Amino acid sequence: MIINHPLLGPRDAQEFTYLGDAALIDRPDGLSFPDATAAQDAFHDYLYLRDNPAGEHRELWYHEQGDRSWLVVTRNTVTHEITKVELARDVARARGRSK
Amino acid sequence: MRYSGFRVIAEALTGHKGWKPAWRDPEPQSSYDYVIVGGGGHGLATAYYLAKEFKQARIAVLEKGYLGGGNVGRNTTIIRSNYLLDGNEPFYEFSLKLWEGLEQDFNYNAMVSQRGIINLYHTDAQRDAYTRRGNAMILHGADAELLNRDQVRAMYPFLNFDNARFPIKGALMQRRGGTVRHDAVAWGYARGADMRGVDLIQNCEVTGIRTEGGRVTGVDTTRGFIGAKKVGVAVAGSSSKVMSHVNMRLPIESHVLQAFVSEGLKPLIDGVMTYGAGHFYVSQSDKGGLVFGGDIDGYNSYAQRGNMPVVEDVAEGGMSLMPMIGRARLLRSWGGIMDMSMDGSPIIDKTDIDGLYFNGGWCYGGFKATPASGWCFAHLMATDKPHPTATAYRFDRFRKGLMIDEKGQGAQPNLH
Amino acid sequence: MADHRLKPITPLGHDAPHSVTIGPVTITEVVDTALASLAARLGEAKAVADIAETAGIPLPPPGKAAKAATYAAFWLSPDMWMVEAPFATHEDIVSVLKPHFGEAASITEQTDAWARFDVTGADLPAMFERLCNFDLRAHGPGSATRTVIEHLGCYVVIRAEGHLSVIGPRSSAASVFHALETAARSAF
Amino acid sequence: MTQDNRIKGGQIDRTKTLRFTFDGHPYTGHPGDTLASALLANGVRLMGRSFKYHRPRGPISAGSEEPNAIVELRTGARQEPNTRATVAELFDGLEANSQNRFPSLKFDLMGINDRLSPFFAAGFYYKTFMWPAAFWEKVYEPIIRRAAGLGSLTRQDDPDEYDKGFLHCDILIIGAGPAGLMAALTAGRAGARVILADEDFRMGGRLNAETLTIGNHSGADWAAETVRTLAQMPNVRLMPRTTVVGAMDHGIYAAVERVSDHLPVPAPGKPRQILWRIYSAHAILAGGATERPIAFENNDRPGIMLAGALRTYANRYAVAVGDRVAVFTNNDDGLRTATDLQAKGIDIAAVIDTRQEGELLSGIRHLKGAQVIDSSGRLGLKSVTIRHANGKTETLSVNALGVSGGWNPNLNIASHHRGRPVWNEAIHAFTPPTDGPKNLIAAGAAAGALSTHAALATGAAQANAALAALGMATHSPDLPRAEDAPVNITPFWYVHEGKGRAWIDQQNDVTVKDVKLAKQENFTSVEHLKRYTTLGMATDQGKTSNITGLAIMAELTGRTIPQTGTTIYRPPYTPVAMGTLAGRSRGHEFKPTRLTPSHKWATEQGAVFVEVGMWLRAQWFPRAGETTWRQSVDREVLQTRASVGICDVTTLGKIDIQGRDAGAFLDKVYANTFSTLPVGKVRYGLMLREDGIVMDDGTTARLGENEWVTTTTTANAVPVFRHMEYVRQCLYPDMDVQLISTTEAWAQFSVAGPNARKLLQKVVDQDISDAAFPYMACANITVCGGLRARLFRISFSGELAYEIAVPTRYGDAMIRELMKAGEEFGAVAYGTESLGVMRVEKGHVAGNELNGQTTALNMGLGKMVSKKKDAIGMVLSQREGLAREDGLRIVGVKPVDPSKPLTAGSHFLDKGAAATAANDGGWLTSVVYSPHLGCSIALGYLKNGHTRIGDRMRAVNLLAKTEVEVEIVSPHFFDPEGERLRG
Repeated sequence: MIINHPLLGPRDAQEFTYLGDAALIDRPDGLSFPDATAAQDAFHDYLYLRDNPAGEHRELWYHEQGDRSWLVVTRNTVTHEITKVELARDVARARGRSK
Repeated sequence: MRYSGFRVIAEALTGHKGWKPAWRDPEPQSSYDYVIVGGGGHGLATAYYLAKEFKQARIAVLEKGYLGGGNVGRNTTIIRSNYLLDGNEPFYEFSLKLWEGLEQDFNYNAMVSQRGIINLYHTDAQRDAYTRRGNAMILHGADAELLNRDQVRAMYPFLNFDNARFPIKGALMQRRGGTVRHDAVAWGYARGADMRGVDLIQNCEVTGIRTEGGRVTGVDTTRGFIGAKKVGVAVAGSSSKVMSHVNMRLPIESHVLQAFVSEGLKPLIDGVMTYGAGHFYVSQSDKGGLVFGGDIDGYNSYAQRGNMPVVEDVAEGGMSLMPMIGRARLLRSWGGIMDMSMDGSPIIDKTDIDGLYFNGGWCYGGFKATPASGWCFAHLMATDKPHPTATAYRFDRFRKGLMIDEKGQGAQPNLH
Repeated sequence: MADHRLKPITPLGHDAPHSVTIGPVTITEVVDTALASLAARLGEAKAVADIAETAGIPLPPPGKAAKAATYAAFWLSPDMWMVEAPFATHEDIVSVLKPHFGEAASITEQTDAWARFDVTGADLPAMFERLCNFDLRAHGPGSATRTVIEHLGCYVVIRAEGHLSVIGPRSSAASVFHALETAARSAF
Repeated sequence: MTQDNRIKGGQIDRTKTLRFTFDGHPYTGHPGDTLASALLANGVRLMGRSFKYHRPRGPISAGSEEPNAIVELRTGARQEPNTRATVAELFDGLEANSQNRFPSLKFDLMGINDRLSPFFAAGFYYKTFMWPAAFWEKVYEPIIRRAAGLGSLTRQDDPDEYDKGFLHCDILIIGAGPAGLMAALTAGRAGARVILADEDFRMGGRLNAETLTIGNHSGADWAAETVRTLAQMPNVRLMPRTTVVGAMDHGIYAAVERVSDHLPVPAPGKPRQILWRIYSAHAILAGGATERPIAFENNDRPGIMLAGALRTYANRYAVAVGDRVAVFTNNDDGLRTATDLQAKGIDIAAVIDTRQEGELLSGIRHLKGAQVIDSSGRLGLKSVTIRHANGKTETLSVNALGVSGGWNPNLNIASHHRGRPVWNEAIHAFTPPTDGPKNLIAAGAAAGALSTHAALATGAAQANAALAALGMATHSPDLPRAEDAPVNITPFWYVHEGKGRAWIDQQNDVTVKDVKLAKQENFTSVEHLKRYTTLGMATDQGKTSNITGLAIMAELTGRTIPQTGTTIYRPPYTPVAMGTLAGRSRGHEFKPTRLTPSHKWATEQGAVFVEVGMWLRAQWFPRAGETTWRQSVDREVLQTRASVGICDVTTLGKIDIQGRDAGAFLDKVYANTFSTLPVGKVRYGLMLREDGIVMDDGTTARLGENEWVTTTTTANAVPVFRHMEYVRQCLYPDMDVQLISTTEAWAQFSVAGPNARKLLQKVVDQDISDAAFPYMACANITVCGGLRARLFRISFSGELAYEIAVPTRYGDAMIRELMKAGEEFGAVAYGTESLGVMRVEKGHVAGNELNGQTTALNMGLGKMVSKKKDAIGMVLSQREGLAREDGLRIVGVKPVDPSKPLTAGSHFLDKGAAATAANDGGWLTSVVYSPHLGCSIALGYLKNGHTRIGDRMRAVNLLAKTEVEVEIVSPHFFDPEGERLRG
């Protein structure tokens, strides 16, 4: 596969390490829950449950053998076609993440 | 009709005119007591044991393609019970015991062949881990041996002992491990189930699951609605797709695993072997092909095909382990969709919907589990209680922190 | 350079840089360059660019390398570069750079993290197409990228026509050198 | 034997003679020959035996689709089993042997299987060999396995080298027949970067095999001229002997170049083959078509061939396979064989044409509506029996028969992405799918355009289509004049007459009867048919058999062929050597080797090295007189604890962390708090995964306000760095943190033992007294008169210890300097074994305890997990299954009898408890011999372990059938109060 890196252009996917669903960006704040049960419920859903779609999938890839950027790649899991590649940092900021 | 050597001879002498269809092609009935979604190994075995062991009737298996067309028809045919953890080992040992009597049980020669499996180790830490595992296996009633380098060399003198980047130091061996002719497992179960009245319905894709008041009532299919008192889902890589019909998100990702077979070669490798310093495992089929594989490709996929990096990685492992295979040729490759779970272990459990049961998360280890998976799923569906060997395979283990993580990789399916 | 009594060795373990010529190419171990990573602190990209310009440090865009009078640099990752300077004058390169950038940048010595091999000669693409997927036929001088050579992440910097640098992890210098030699023998 | 069957013409170089042997018999041939063509020239038709029935077989083709003529090529370690004689280029000295026969090809004892064939019907083995159960492994299977396989491997290491490489192009053209050449010419002239790959050693495809003309040239001359033209274009790369074997994602194609297979031995340093990964923007599949046979009784005798192959041998290789030849066809292309061969002076006995309609050939006995119903000749064809349209039979004495059932486009590559081929009623064959790999288009016969004109026209058109998609200028070349005959074909798959066997898959011995049996037993899905009968699963991958089998099943079930379906084509297109796929990554080059800065010195000391991931580390340093490793390790440990020892610890991962938010960042990635750490201090950290399991541990030093250095375990250096980048970029994108690895930049040595300070003070330029440099201090310092270095007062061994780091190039000098400075203290170097002994003595966890399954609580470090801050893993580490008080805890283990050795991996059982899983108390993780305690000691995870200190239990190793009575003790065997390290 080839991932069209937003800064470096087309790169062989072999240079990257795959993590999984880009929803992992939406990590809850562990101190934001009323009690441990609520926190664990939220973290369980966050960490373990997946949409796992047969079709368009937004996912995290790390350019381990390249520039060390984490990318959010929008890829079809049936055809492997990639329609969008973004810097994960930009995506995270757009989703309201900061410090 | 019963298969036997005498029957084969009699048919040979009379032009093979007497062989009957291995199974019927029935039209689906309007409703069943049990509908099993998925006509792969696990689904067929579930139906077979529901009928045979749990004396249930009015059972249908719905298969979107052809019987045995999923992972049971595309795997590397290995059976073993060399697991470490308490949640797993009793189940896989139960499965291995079922394999040992399977062919006589379902009257089909699936070529269950216990020629032994060895897991090579290359470091002291690996040896320690295998010692721990081997002991756990024996504590659970399985067989295990630890071989030293010389014992491995005596078995397979052509391995790379003298020029290796990661020298072989020994191996964990399970002599009762081996291989089974994979397609024959599906066919044997299918034929056995059909003979016991199970309707095997091919080209019938489930497009919806109907519920009423929190209870399952049946399934919509490409061949119409089929009512059911109980629905069991055993669809491996399609688990998330099917369960999305009831808006269930699963602790599962679908990944592609490639496997390979070489051209036919005169016998070289008697048993099954896994390389401890690379991603490579191999056995040789009764037809002479080396059957081998390695890691999953590592990204979510429903494409049933992979890419070159894994092919090369597997070949590198193979050449490093056995430099004599350089001139053997890879003949065929295939890709299956693996239902990779969050801890690398499966789920056989009820769901929040009454009458809806789930069997999945087998990762790339589902083939060896086929008999026990079918039996335990049938047990759960028939009795509403988990089978004693499958009590750990619950959805809520992730919520409770009771993961069964053989590889210690955590909630990252592509690392299991 | 401080006047201490320790004697360095090259990445390949020699007292002096090693070199080999195979067909039209020469592969040479290079130890005359000091390296430091330069990363702009959050929100300081503009400041870093300004300081660098004043200090004569080029900061090329992604995929590129650039050279100025004293300093050269190639792009590493967003807001991060590898700065190259003559070893003889910049052995303690961090101490030289820090005063320029102050708290605007994070600077880390990288000289000994890497082993550099310069490959010179004709028809380098014929050799490198057996090493990595960096398309030398489509990239000219001033291009720089990280790529994989025999499982190792290496930077390839095109210095000039017929001259490039392979910069690989120092601990694997022998493996990198072996890969280069082997590819040259195979290609030529 | 002489080349009796050699005729005039052809593309062989008669000026040179090549000698070769087959089954030990010497023969000669010429450059340009394949092994098959040369054998046929010498009158050898029998080249192999089939898999199941051991039927005598000769080639049916002249290409890579060959199922029968497969041999063991070369001898010794270079022996290649299952090699197609039809594509093996002849070289001087070639040695080949037939395979799958005993004792000889002509007399094969296993030929008995042929007589017993009624018993070996499709799937017979599924129905028998089940009783008694124990007989399978002991009796039945060994017999079956002995008969398994075709060729053999010698079990010797492959002596050849293999390369891998990467190519880039605008347009990859697969196949250099008329379509591919025309496409290359069109794209090349437009300036595109073109790669033209062809599996043959001579480009031209069917043009080399036919007598057709293009313009005023013979087809072969036009091809040669076009190749010369293309070779002049710098933007075109010609790759003969290169098979594109697979279409991967996003325009990547895998190709195998056979660099040296036409040579006796590869030249020094040169690979045998290269696996190319070709990155293309567009690709044109111009792989031609493969002829398919018609099944009839005994259609597998040597001498019965595809009609096109007979032409290839005659036209290209100047070989007359027989001197009296018949042709059996259902289409016009088959007629060409008769006319071509007759023009070469070969006697054409008859053309048996299944079609009723159409014109008759002139000057040739052309029998319409006729069929071949049988043949004779045990080791080679002697005659065929035909049935005329009027029902009469006739036997024709012939020694070669050409069979043509039509042509199947070689669309394989186009369906590698699982696109379904499309049935084309005009040519009665499948054409490439419409949903094939993106940017792959087909041209010529591969696209179903079967005439020469159509090949040229589609080649140019598809090249223009690709150029247009690339935004390049297109141009329509003047196409040279070429034949454009229609495909006159009336489908005819098998001869229904006859009780005997009619072969479909010749290598695997799948016959029409087997397909019928599969139908009878309801294995009617194409996949079931394939799997039940083994149709198409031989080394030729069913290139000449799949469609025929499918068509017969369609006919039997009353469905159309498209309704019946097609099996999926998967890579590789033709089989690929394992060596090629592995490339150079084998033996010692399997993975790169990482050497420590002291490696050279350690080698001089005679150190024993051990693989630790990619690293080679000194395991111990034997000295003269020491005969066992234990002697060396005991000495190293004792002397370190008594005086001082030095160890290279460079392999630990080092990550330079800078930025204003570095402290806050570390608070996120570590379970414990770092932001409060003062400058100049070091703290031990525990890193959790989000699921609450321990991921890694290590120390982090704060060298400046915004400058930190974290160390990781050797094994986790890469994953931890990746994880930190993930946290930085994906979770907290606005933290001011910059990361870079410095693992390789610094050579780091542990100096441990009571005399460590004294030793180091001789090297370090600054004061390192306890007051100036207390426990857990860190600083930038200088050594040896000014070399900048880093010093950390940390201890893994439990001794007064430091880690000192210098730029890596000085690592070699530094170890020498340290050892010299240590002479007066009797300093020793110690390796990983001693490191392990000392850390177990201190109860420090390492890889065996940090195995990805264990929690901080398990390690007795539960208090380190701060609940006051939101660190990765904090929440989920509190889940009930992980937080249970009675779970596994780390303990120390000592044998009650000090002479009894412990074994890591042993499990804990209570005294008197049966060895069952229910009684399993845990296991021993790490075992060492402690020279201080004079016995084997261990760390272990024991259920409720913290409540069991002082208990006696059994450590059982059921694998060795041993058990040792042990005492459960604190894991801190040595200096539990930690007085020494603060000394």
